Amino acid sequence: MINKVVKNVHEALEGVKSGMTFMLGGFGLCGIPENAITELVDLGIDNLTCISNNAGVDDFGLGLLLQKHQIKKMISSYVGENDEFERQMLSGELEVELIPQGTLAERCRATGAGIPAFYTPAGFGTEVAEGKETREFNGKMYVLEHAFNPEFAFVKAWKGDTAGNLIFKGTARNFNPMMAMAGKITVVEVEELVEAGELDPNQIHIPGIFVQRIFQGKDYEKRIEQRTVTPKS
Amino acid sequence: MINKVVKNVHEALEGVKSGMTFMLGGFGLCGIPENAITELVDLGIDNLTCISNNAGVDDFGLGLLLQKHQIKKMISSYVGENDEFERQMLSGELEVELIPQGTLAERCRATGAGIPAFYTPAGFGTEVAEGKETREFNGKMYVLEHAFNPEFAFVKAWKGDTAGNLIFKGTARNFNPMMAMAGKITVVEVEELVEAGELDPNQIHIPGIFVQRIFQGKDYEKRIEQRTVTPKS
Amino acid sequence: MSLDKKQIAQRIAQELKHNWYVNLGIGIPTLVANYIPKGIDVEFQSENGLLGMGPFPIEGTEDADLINAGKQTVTILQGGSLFDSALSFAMIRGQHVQLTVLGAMEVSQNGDIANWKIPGKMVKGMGGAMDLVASADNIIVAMMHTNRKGASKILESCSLPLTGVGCVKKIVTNLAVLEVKNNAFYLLERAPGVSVDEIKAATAGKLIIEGDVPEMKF
Amino acid sequence: MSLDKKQIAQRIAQELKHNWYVNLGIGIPTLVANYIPKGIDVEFQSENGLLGMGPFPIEGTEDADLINAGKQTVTILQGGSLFDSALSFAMIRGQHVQLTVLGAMEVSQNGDIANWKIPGKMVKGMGGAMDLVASADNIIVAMMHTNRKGASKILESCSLPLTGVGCVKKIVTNLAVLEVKNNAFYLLERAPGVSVDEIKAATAGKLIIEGDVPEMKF
Repeated sequence: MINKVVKNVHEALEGVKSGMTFMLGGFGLCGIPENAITELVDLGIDNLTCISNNAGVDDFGLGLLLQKHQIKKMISSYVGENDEFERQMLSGELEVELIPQGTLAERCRATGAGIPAFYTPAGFGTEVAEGKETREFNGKMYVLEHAFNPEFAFVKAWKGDTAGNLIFKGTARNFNPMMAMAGKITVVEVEELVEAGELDPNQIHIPGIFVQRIFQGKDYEKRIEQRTVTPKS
Repeated sequence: MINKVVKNVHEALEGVKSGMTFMLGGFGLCGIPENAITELVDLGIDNLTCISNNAGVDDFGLGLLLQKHQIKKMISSYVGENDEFERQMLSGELEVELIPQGTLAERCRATGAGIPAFYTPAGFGTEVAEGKETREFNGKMYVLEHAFNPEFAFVKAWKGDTAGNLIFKGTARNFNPMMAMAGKITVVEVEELVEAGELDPNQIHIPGIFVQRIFQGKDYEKRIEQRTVTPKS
Repeated sequence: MSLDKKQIAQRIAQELKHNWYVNLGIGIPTLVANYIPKGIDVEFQSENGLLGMGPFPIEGTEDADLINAGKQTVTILQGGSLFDSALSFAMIRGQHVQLTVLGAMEVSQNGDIANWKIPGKMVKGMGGAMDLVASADNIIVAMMHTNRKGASKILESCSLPLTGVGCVKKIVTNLAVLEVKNNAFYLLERAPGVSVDEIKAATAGKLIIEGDVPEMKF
Repeated sequence: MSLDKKQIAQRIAQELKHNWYVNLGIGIPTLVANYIPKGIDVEFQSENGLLGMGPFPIEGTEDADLINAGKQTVTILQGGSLFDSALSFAMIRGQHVQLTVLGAMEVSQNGDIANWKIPGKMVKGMGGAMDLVASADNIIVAMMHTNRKGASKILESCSLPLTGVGCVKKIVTNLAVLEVKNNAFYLLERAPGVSVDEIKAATAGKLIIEGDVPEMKF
C-alpha cells in the first residue's frame, strides 16, 4: 500500500510558489479546502491563477486570498458574492475568466483523464465561444474546449484513508473529485483520516492513485452562505 | 419520487427490434446482463449491432446470441474467447469493429454526457486511426473519437432501488455505469431491488435519472471464466 | 391584472409532466417547486450535485454540506442521490433532465436568451445557465414582460450578450404565456384580466395572435 | 543461458520503484508481481476497474465479481479500490500509472510496438493495450528476443500492424536488457552466460554496444 499521509498543512503545501496555477474545490463555501486556503494566506505567495467555481465571500474562502491581493487571475463560473472581488475586477487589478459551470467541470475531468480537448454545446453563439473552434455534429453546433494544466489541486474530502482514497459528503462533493484527478500535485485535507482498509473499496469516490498528499484537516468552520430553513411547526 | 420498476424482463425489453443497436455491460462474463441476454435470445430478433467490451464464450453471455446468428456487428475491444465468433468472423457472416478499451469506455461516457466527440492518444499511428482526424495538442498526437447512438443499453447492477439508483459490486462495475448513462432506453437488472430510500444517497454509483426501466433479475449463474486460486495451505 | 411572481411560478408548474426531472433556476423558477400538481411525480435536479431535492430543512437541522445551486440549505428526499459536478452536467448536457426553468433579462423571437451579463455592470458569471440552455430540449423562461422602465424584454433580437441561441420554447411572464416558434412569439394565454392589446403593447418582438386567446386558469 | 519467463519477470521487477502504480499485461508481465523487491511499495492497477490487486484467492473464496483484466479471479488488498472502466482509463490516459509492463510480438528501434494483430490470423482485439502504450510515460516490454523460428523480434521497423508508435523505452528479453533511444537499441545487460555476439546475432535492429556489457544480477 502506498502511503500518502503528510503531517500537516505546512508539509502538504510544500513547493507552492508565486505565479502558480491552482485548482480549489468547493461550490460557494460548501466543500472548500479551508486549511489549504488559510495556509496559502499565511505563506503570502501571490500572482496566483485560481481555478475554482466561485471566489468565496469577503472574509471567507478565496475572499481571504483576494483581500491580500494574492490572486492575479480567477477562472470561475460565478463570482458574485464578494465586494472586494468586484472592486479589484472593476479596477483592473484582478483578471477574471468566466466559464460555463459544466464546461469548467468537464475541463477539470479532462485534465485528469488525459483528454486534451472535447466538444460541448455550452456557450455556442455567445461571447464564450469567441475565438474558439466551433463545429457541427448531427446538426447541432458545439465548441471545442481544452484541458487545464494546474500545478496544484487543493481538495476537501469528508473521509480519506492513508492510501489517499476519498469519500465526499453531500453536495460538498461538487468539483472536488475532478480537481483531485487533475492536479499535478493533488493535496487533500479530510475531516476524518482513517487507516487504509477501513473504507469500503466499493464505495470510494476517488481512488488514492490521484492523490499525492493527504492530511487530517482541523478547525473547520463550514460556514453556511444562505441559511434557509422551514420554521419548526 | 419517479418509479422505474417494471415487472419482469419481458416488460423491460418492450420495444426491442431487429436491426437495433444495443450496449451491453460486462467485462468478460463479469457483470453481464444475463437476464436481458436470455430474453433477447428468446425474442429471436436479429441483425443486431452490439456494443460490448467482449463477446462472451461459446455457450454463455453474448455467445448465446451469436449461436442463433442474431448479431450482425460487434463493437468490442477484445473478442478472443469464442469459437463460433471466430468462425462467423472469418466467414464474413459477422462484422467486427475493434476499439481500444479506454476509447470504448470514454465513448460510452461521452454518449451519456452529451459530448459528441473528444480527443484521445489511443491508437494514434495505428490502423485504428485510419480515416480519423488526428491533431496535435502540446506536442503529442491525438485521435478524434465520437459518441455512440444506441437505442437500448442493457446493464447489470448489484443493488438498485425503485427510483433506478444503482450500486455495482467489485469489478462487475466495469462498463455498466457508462452504458447506463448512454442508453436512449436504459434497462437495468439487479440482484437486489430495494425501496427508494434504502440506499445511502451519498454512495450511489449511478443516479436513477439515467435509468428508464429496472427489474429484479433472477437465476444468476455468474460464471467464472478463469478460476485461478491459491491452494489452501 | 398582471401576475405576481408566485402566480408565474404556479402557471409554470402546470407545464410539469409526470416522471420529469426538472432543473429550476434561481428566483421565480425556484418557486415552481411549491405548486407541483397533484398526481404528478417530478424530481428536482440541482446542478451542484443533487437529485431529489427537497424543501428547506426544519430549523436546526440545516447542514452546511447540503445546499442547492443558489447556495441555500436544502434537504434530500427518499430516493435522491448525490454526485459530482461532472456527472451533474453529464445529466444536463446528455439531455436526461426533461425541463429547465430559468429567468431571463431578454428573449428574442428566434429563441435566443440573454440572462447573464449587462455590459458596463459587474458581471457575476453564467454559472450553469449556458450549459442548461445549450442542452435542454425543453426550456421555459420565467420573467417579467417588461423592465422597470416599461420597456419590453420580449424582443425581435436581444441587445444584451447572449446566454444561448435559439433554445427557448416557451415563456411565462406576468402578462402572458408565449410559445416561441417560426421566428415569432405565439400568444397562447393571457393573464386573468389582461387584454390582448396590453400584451401587444408590451411586446416588441413579432407577436402572433390566432383566434381567441384564453385566460390562464389556476 | 537464456532466461526463462519467470526470470524475465524477475529482472523486470528490479525496475519497480517505491510508490509506483503499475499495470501488468497478460502473460510474463503478470509474473512480475511475484518478485517485488523488499522495501518497495507498489500497487497494481487492473484496467477492468481495480486498484490494489492482490494474489489469487484462497481456494473456495473466489468471487465471480472480482477478476483482473485477464479474467482471472483475484483479490483486493487493504487500501485498494474499485471503479468503472472510464475512471480506470482516466488513470491510464491521465498518466497516473507510473509503469506499464506488457508483451510484444515486435518492437522497432524507434520504440514502435506491435502486439495485437497478425494479418490473416484471427484477430482477438487490442483490449486496453493501445490506451496503455499511447499514454504511459514508462513502458517496459517483456518478450522473447526471437520467434520460434529464430527470427529476431527486435527490428529496424515493425512488419506487423502497430499497437503504438515511439512509446517503448525498455525491453527485457530472454537474452538482454535493452534501452530504446536515438532510433536504436542500447544493450544494457546480458542474460547470465549469454555473449554479446549471441545478442548481436539475435537482434535485427540497430544495436549499440558501449563498453563492457554487464550480466544481469538476480
